[in-house]
Amino acid sequence: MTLTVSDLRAAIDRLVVAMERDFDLLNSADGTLGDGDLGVTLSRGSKAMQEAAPGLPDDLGQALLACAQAFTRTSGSSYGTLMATGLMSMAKALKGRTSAELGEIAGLIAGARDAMQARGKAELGGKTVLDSLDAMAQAAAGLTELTALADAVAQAAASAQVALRDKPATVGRARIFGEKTIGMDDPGMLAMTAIAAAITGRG
Amino acid sequence: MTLTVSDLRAAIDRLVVAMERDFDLLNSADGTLGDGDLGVTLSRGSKAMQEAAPGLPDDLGQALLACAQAFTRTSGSSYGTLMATGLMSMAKALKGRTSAELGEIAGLIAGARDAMQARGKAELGGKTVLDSLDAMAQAAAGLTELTALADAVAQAAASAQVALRDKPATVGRARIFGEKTIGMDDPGMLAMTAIAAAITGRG
Amino acid sequence: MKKILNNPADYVDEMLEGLCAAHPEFYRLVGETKRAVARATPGPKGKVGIVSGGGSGHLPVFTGYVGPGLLDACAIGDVFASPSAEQMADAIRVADQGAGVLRLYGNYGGDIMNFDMAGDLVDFDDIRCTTVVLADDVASAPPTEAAKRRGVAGMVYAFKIAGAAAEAGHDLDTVTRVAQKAADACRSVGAALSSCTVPQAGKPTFHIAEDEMEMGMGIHGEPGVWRDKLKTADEIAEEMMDRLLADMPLAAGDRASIMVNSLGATPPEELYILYRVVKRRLEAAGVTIVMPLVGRYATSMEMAGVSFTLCKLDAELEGFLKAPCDCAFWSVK
Amino acid sequence: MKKILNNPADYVDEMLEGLCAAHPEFYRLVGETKRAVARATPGPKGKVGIVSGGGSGHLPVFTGYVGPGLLDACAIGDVFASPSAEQMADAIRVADQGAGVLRLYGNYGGDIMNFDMAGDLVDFDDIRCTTVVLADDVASAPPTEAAKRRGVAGMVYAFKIAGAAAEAGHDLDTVTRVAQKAADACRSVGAALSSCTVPQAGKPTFHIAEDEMEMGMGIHGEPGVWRDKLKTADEIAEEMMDRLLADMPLAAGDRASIMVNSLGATPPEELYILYRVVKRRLEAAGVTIVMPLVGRYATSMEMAGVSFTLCKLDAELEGFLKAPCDCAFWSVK
Ligand SMILES: Nc1ncnc2c1ncn2[C@@H]1O[C@H](COP(=O)(O)OP(=O)(O)O)[C@@H](O)[C@H]1O
Ligand SMILES: Nc1ncnc2c1ncn2[C@@H]1O[C@H](COP(=O)(O)OP(=O)(O)O)[C@@H](O)[C@H]1O
Ligand SMILES: [Mg+2]
Ligand SMILES: [Mg+2]
Ligand SMILES: [Mg+2]
Ligand SMILES: [Mg+2]
Repeated sequence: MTLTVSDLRAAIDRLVVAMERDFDLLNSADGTLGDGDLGVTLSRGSKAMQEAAPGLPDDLGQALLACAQAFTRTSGSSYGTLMATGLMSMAKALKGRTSAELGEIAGLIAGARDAMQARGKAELGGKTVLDSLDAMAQAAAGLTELTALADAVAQAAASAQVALRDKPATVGRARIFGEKTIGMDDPGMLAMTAIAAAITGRG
Repeated sequence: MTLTVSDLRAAIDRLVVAMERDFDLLNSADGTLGDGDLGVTLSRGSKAMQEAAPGLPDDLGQALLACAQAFTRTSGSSYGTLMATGLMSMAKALKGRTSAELGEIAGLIAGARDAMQARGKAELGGKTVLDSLDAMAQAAAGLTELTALADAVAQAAASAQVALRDKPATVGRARIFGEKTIGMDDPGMLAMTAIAAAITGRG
Repeated sequence: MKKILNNPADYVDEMLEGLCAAHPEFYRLVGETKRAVARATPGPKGKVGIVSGGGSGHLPVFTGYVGPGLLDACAIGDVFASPSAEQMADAIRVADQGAGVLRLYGNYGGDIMNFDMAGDLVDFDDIRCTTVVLADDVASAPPTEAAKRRGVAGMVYAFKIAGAAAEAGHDLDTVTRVAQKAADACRSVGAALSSCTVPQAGKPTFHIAEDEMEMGMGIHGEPGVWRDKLKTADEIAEEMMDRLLADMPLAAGDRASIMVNSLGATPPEELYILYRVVKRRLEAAGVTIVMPLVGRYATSMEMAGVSFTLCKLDAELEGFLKAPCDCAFWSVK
Repeated sequence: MKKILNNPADYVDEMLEGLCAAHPEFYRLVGETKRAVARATPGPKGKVGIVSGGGSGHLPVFTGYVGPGLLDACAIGDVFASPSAEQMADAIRVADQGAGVLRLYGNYGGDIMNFDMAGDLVDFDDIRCTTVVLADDVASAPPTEAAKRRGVAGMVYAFKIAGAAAEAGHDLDTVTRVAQKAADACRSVGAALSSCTVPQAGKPTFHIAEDEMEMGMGIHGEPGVWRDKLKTADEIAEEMMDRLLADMPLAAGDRASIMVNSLGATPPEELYILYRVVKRRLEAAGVTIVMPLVGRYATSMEMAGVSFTLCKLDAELEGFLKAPCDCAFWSVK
């Protein structure tokens, strides 16, 4: 089985619904540790992708580039910039191709993780979205069957969120809360759990 | 029976207690129709008189002048200025004397009323402190016995307040509320009811 | 809204101490009760003096506008309370350079009574005084009773214009005539969204529900023309412009300045959102906008809300409006 | 706190439209998304450009400080959100007069990532860029991790000083060195009393009880060093001065400027009350106060609270601080 731009469109539609649903949840999760805009960032970004969706080309690279630009255009928040960076990395990897194999997913996620790490200069284990992506890439590795892959990716994001919960935040606005953040979910990881669930249809 | 500066001191002490008690009441009565400072004006003014009290000379004119100045020093609110004007008029009338007859009270109140009217350019019947003083002066007229005089003055202020209640305000900040003020007490008349009651020991 | 203060009774005295300490190049505290502020460098001998005064809590109004090309001195009352007649007399005496003094202030009962009393006091000093009272708030009385209107932010235009006339060396009668012309050329309207707290009262003066606003409310919480659900910025701006233009119709070719003023807490971001509509309305009427003022020019401490002031200009007023002035809150070059 | 707005999604675009309409002599909107503001009259050829950028909701920061002697251009994000890299690139391109561009902004993750990306973009245009990041908030990290501190009102000193250096004709390396020196000379601390509301979120970002305050809280509601009962003005001022002077001890004979800044709703009256203590403390330490700034220089819309920024001066910094500048919110003559 392969993935095409129509799968991308369907995933975007599910993402829009999920981000609309989690708007207040993500804003207030971000509000306790930061500036309370994470729901805004994700709902605007996903809606901008949805607006671009009908016009997306079959070239998956070009399509993902347009998605990345939808994010940069609508937001300058850290998360929006990181999402755009991750999408851009996937776009580069798939440039000129109209389909992707399920077996490539793990590598695509890992590539996004690395590009985002280069941009944001955070370390793995620092309780950020990078840790979600790292767990997702590892869980996806070797899987080529849709249900198993989707389950593994969605589950990995959720587990990473719980696994890092008891560490202190080390980057971004949450960092200065230091020890107080122990026991609290990182808003960006919380968001990635919702994103992964929505994209894989496990939302 | 005559009144001397020690009666003035006792009256001031009672006034301070009453104005302290009515602080919030007068502020909020003024707040619904004006700027909410009437309790502040009267509590500060009466306290300033109290501070001046030990040093008041026996000359009632000089003593009342000092009381007037206590008011001008602590407040520029309309009511403070009018009180000072009224006290100043009484001061002029009693200048050089150490006692006043009870039979003079009506004339002193009427004199204060007229001086305050000249200063504030409001008309009688306009639902202001002038109407309280007018009623008090009329009620006091001809009375020379303390209990009767005190009862009449305190009662007149309270009755005037009720009598004017159903007219619209015509001066000061309350004026612009127009017809809406029908049925509402004028804050300055409400204050004069409390002042009259305190001074006469009917509080 | 919470306040940063010490003993509420000291609010105004401490504020004045800090104001003069921060800006000694502009302000100097004078008078026995230290409730009059004068220019650090007095105007030249023979210059007409301009004095204002009123309650505290409106910075930059009144005291902030003491400076070259503006006021010579100002008497400062407690929050929202008139200064005393003695304090006003202090201000008048220090402002006088032998050419007389214009008393220029807002139409409030307490201020009028006290400025009248102050005039009686300085009569002994042979200081000639004139009076111009601002009554620019269209929401506070109908045009037929225009003299009963409250004075609000129109004051700022009157200070600026009269101040420039005095600085230019005109005599007391001319400065008074120009000030009166400026006062007559101003119309204001305000909308309040939340109250402020008078320090000594300790709680908000009035209450407006979270989703309500009041159109035409006064700067001390005096009532307006309606209270209703909070409207959009554009609706608020349109209605305020409707009310101003109905009260002072402008024709194509007219020139006017407009002030979009925050009552305190409302941030400049929101004033600029309103200004889009203000500009569109005036331009649609063929009016040329001269020196628009957008900011905090006349406030009520931390009150949320806005006021608009329209000042119709002829050549004389426009010349004085554009003349230089300087103070800690406003400077025109 | 209630806001005056239309569609929350249009808040920033409408604000910028109004800002440029009200002050066309200062500001000009540029870029495809109209999220960069440039000087109405560009600096001369060969002048080093200075660009800043950051989230909206802090007026006069950032955009307000575009003007002669200050910034050349600025990229504007949504409220409290970084502008995009494209918008920053727009600002950098318009600011460049062939002598390179200094990126001068606050230490926030989103801004850093995007300004870095923007640098990659304008590399194609052969524009040389340098970077100075403000990290002046002493409450946000201990001295040992000073580089992790948030950038707050110290920005205003850095804009002013670097802007004067660029205006004086210095090259990019010199302007960058001076900007870094100014950034290193600033220490800030803030205290918040109430939240503000991000228009698109629609409700207050954080909650503080009616009788509480938070010392050291960030300008977006990031946590501080303690939250407790609201203290008196003098206690607040003393503690804030303690924290600043502990972080940057000053010796007798030193010269420094100090900013007493309202976060928005707190009125100037209260800033002046605080300034009394600030002045007393600095004078007691033998420090000469140069050009104190008291007012709204860096805000968070309608947030109540204050910040102090201490800027230690040597002769070079003092000269640039006192040099002329002009914009709609601040002018030095
Ligand atoms: N430098 C970084 N590297 C990796 N992840 C980061 C970084 N900075 C922020 N994040 C992630 O982004 C989330 C916050 O996103 P967002 O609310 O957009 O930030 P802000 O509003 O502070 O710009 C964090 O919870 C974290 O997961
Ligand atoms: N011109 C006037 N003549 C007579 N009484 C007046 C006048 N103005 C105000 N008052 C009285 O004073 C009261 C208001 O006093 P105060 O709160 O001190 O006024 P303000 O705060 O508006 O200066 C009114 O209720 C009225 O009784
Ligand atoms: Mg955030
Ligand atoms: Mg009152
Ligand atoms: Mg009053
Ligand atoms: Mg953000």
